[in-house]
Amino acid sequence: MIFVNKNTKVLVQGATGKMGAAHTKRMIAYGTQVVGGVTPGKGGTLVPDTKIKVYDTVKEAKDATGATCSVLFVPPYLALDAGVEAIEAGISLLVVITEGIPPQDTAKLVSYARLKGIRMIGPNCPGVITPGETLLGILPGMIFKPGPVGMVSRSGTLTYEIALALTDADQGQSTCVGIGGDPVKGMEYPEVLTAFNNDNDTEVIVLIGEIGGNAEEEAAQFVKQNVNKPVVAYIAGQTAPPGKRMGHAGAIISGGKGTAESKMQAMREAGIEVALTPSEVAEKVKKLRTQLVKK
Amino acid sequence: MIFVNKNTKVLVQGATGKMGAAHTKRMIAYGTQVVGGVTPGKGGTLVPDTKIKVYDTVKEAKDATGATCSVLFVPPYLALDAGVEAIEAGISLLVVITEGIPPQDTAKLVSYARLKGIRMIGPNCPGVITPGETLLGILPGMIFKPGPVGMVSRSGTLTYEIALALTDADQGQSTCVGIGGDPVKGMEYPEVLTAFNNDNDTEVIVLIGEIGGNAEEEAAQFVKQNVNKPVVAYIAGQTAPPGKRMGHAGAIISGGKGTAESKMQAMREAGIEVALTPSEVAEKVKKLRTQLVKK
Amino acid sequence: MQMVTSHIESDGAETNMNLYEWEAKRIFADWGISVPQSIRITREEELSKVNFDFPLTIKCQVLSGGRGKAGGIQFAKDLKEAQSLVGKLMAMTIGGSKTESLLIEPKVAIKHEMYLSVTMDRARGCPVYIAAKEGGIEIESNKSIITEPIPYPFQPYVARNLAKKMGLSGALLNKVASIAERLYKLFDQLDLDLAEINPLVITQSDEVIALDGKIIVNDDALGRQKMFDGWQEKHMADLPERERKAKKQGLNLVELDGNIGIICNGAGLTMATMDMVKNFGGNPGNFLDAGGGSDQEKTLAAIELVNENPNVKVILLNILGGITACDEVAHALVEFMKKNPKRSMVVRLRGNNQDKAEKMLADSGLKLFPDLENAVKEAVSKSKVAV
Amino acid sequence: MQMVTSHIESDGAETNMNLYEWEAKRIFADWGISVPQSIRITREEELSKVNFDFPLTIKCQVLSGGRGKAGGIQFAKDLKEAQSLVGKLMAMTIGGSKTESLLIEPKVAIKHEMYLSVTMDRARGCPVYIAAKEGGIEIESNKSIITEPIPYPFQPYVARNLAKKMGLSGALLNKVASIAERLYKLFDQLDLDLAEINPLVITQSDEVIALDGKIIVNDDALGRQKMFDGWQEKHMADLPERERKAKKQGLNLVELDGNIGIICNGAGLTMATMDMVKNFGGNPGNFLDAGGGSDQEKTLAAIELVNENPNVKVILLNILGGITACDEVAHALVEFMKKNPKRSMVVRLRGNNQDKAEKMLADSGLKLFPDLENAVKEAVSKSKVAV
Repeated sequence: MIFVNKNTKVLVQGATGKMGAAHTKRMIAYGTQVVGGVTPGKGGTLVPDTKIKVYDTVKEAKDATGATCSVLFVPPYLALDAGVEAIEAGISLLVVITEGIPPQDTAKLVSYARLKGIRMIGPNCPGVITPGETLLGILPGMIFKPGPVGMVSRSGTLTYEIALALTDADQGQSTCVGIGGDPVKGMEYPEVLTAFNNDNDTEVIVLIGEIGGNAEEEAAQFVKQNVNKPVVAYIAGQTAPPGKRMGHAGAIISGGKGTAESKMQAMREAGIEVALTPSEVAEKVKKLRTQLVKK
Repeated sequence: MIFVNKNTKVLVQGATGKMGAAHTKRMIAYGTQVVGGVTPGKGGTLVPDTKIKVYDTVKEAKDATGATCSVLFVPPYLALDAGVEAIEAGISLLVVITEGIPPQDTAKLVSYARLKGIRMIGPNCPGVITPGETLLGILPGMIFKPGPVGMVSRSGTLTYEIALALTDADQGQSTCVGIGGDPVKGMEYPEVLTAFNNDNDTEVIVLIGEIGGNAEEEAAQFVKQNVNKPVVAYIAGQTAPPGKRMGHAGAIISGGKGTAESKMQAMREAGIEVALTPSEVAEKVKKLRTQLVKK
Repeated sequence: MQMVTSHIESDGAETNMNLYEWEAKRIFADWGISVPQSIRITREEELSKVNFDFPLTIKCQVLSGGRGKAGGIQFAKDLKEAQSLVGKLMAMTIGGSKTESLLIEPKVAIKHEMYLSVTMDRARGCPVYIAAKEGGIEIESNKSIITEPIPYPFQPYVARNLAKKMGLSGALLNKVASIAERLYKLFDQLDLDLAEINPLVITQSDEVIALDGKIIVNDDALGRQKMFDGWQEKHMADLPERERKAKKQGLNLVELDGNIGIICNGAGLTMATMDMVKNFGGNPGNFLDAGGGSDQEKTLAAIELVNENPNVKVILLNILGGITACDEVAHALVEFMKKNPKRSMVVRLRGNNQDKAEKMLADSGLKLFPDLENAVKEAVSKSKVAV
Repeated sequence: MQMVTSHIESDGAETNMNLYEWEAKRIFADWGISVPQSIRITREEELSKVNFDFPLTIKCQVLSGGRGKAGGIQFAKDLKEAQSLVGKLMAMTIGGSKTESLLIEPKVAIKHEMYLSVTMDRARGCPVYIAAKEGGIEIESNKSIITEPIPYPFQPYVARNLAKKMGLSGALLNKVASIAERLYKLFDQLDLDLAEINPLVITQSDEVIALDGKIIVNDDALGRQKMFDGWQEKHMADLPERERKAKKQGLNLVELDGNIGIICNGAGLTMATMDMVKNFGGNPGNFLDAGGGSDQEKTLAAIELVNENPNVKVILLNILGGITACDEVAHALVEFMKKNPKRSMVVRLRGNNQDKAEKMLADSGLKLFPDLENAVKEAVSKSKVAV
């Protein structure tokens, strides 16, 4: 497992909002050590329907609880401020769930995170789960199960679909990291791939990509040079028309670049197995693991 | 000697302005390795009356010359930009001569310098001289001579006066650092004191202060705890009236704080010899050195 | 002189708010970037307002590219010639985009053309300058193109480093650096996806001016960019009607030419569903991402939008409930089926509150698929049945 | 209710541009910080403009502190009482500062008083918040005072951390944080030395408003703060005439009560020269720093300014030529001595171009001292000779 485990102490920024409160409850139900919420002006209250204390500032919450991670559910225009607050308070992993943050703000937040050497996942991401241990974000915990498959993805629900296929095929997961669908983001594939490559609990890596940009091409190159575990990839948007943004801000084929075909080609050239459907991902993972056992 | 020596390669930002050009010539005459000037739009020309090439950007100048220091003579409202340019280009010592930089800009420049771990001297300072080796700034080289006295000062011409007294008394100087008279500055006394304390060429340290703020009180405390070489101090403004700014933006006795008396008191309590006139500084230095020889 | 209409494609160029040239130039002027004198007209009579010298440049104001090649830029040596052009140009539709007005400028005496833009660099994760000393050709294939990442906080030296890298010197270096500084500032302050000057020209009198401009405003920032309040409606004029409607409802619809209407929650899953439909021999009629946290109301709006498309024979609704609760979706379905009992639908529901949803839909006659592949196969097979 | 007039002393408070309360409050309002309704008047008849309820607070607009204690703030329960106060208050001079106008506000129903300011922290080298939950007393001796350094670039959480540290909670925390955020932004954008709200009050209706305000603008920034163009003259009204004149010429003059006029180049050296004059039994008549790089013209202006002071018996000119060249100073001296041959002067000249200067002054009858102590002794002795 990477980044998070059952000992990870987690703050939730924006825990008293509708979405923040709902997912705080779900995280607690999953077993996540949520140690505090942060909402300015609501300090001293509890996150609705929980026993989790709300603090006014991250600094106060961190001092009181020893949290090392923060999950952000704050509204998009407040996310830069809240993220920097967490970074400056000494948080070492920031998971930004918020969708719709203007790219200028994201770029600034990323520059702060890099400067301080902080891990930042997202924005516009489902979060990270180490099945059976902890869940930070909005992933539906019940479709995951512990196992040796490391998952990294730009997508949300598509990740769930593939996790479901893996779980149904009895291929449990070590950790699943949703890096988010925005063009500018904190964590890119290589950082997650490196972590999985060094993780004893991970045997096979599943990389889920989509059209737009060239992150998948770069990830393929990275895998070729730095990853010695088998990788199975799935790329969404094989039939997407060029020039149209497919939901995610990042999912657009621009000037003939960023097609699924180009990405799948790069993956294959890097020795990565490319699946065409979610269930094929599970099949390929299963086959690769059998081969590993034989070796 | 500290910070600079005859091998130090120096750029001059604003070298084509009236003051920049005049002092570039004087620095070269002193023996300073001025390797380039920087003035945007003047790239390809020479600094007037010299053979020093002018570059458009610090990056270009640094790449071409291998300079490690930059002396700033740019106008006050351009100093922040020019200083950050030097820092981002990889300069490791920045000497800001410019006077009249708004404090907001200075504070920002200082924050950049700290972030990158760059030495920044000034602003509104005469610069730094290692007599017989190199001169960065506007100090009159002819009144200094090589020797074992390390000088650090918030003042300009007063420093020259005391250097003159030292030189006249045959007490040459290892290095003299003018940290500048503005309230917000890059280098404070402790950084210079530490360097002198660790410097084999320095036997005695002369600390020149003035009214305003509490930098001298803090320096006294620092000397007491960290400096094992003898220190002689001189504080200007013993007869200054409270509430009036005496030339320097920093030289003001506010609310009964920052008086010369308070500073001299702190110095004496830290075991520092306090002189009341420039010539007394020289006398005390001479006496202390005789005592050192005896030990 | 060759007019240049190509531009750097920014992420989301086709859906974020694209401004007309005249709007971009007003913004440039507000931020201190020189643009030619101009008037904007829609009728011939307004030519009387021209208060600068002939010959004139008359340019169709359209949101699409390829204007120059399509004849949307014309020159007039005198009033008579201008009069004869106005009607023709106003009637033009270029790349599906109707001419909104005409921008009339004195024809500028050009010494040299350059290219300058600021956009977001997804690989570096920061804004970036893109520039070329030699403009005037298709910018994406331009070999003299250089880039310069823009760190935060910004200081003007970055613009000078850019100008230097472009190969400029002397007064020209300072002029271009000053424009680049302003261009970044407006890009940042107005939350743009793209601020582009193409061409940036040096005139015969050695001024540096923006001869054409393109600005794309990031949709996510419209809530805080008060100056664009109310602009969005007008700038969606070229979108197909249902896509425009979807956008207003916060749904992401892209219409395609097949007959299977696809609705999912989440962009990746929607694309994956499209891909599977195609792989199993079907033909997607649209992409509709109802969003990760869509509720009853939003789901219903999504189904109704797809239902309006006459080409769609069967609707495939694929919901994997994570944030979206299955029962919310079931509510929407019940409501929709009441009004449209004959609509051919395939529904895959799985995830949060799946049990509740199944109970609610027990009487609806809808067959629920827990498995995606089976659902897709069913939809494809339904799409091939003659009605 | 005790009115609070004390404030945090900022560096250079006495020479940088201090604004009137009414000006500070207009700026606060422009930046979104609530202030009471008000009108500003100079004559009794203008009381007719009052469009809010009695009782009123009437406050002298002066640049000095200590206004409350001096009686510069009065209350009027009705128009008649207000009328009787206007003339009296307008005639007041407080701490040497004439009343410029009167600011009239409704008397605010106060629930609680706090203190909030932003200034530059010389020790930390960055801006700093200074605040206290319990205001209403002398702020410099206030034990509840807290500070919070402000990193660059600014993000609003710093203001929330401050409000938290002040001990605030709930809606009040957010209100004060919002004011603190605005206060920093205006401090930064307007290049202030001090932006102070004292008291920051919570009203009976739970609004948080700035009841009094103090702003000091940094002189070095006046060249780029266009909104303050032309303000400086008016805000120097309380300075002695020659100090004002010096300031306009870029000279730094502080007049003292002795009879030895002191002119040097450089602030430290000028102070050191003053100190020596005093140590050798003399009495400085002024501090005049002509600046590090002063030329002929500036030096002449400096000598003439000191010459105008009737208390000065002898002028001690101490120039250690670093940037300042001795011959430039000699030129000024020759010119001055031509017009004022009888002025008693002691000149110490040393440094750059000292030879040239000596030659030029050979016929002037002035004795030049290369050594400072001897020059000071000579000046002190001359100051004691009866004229």
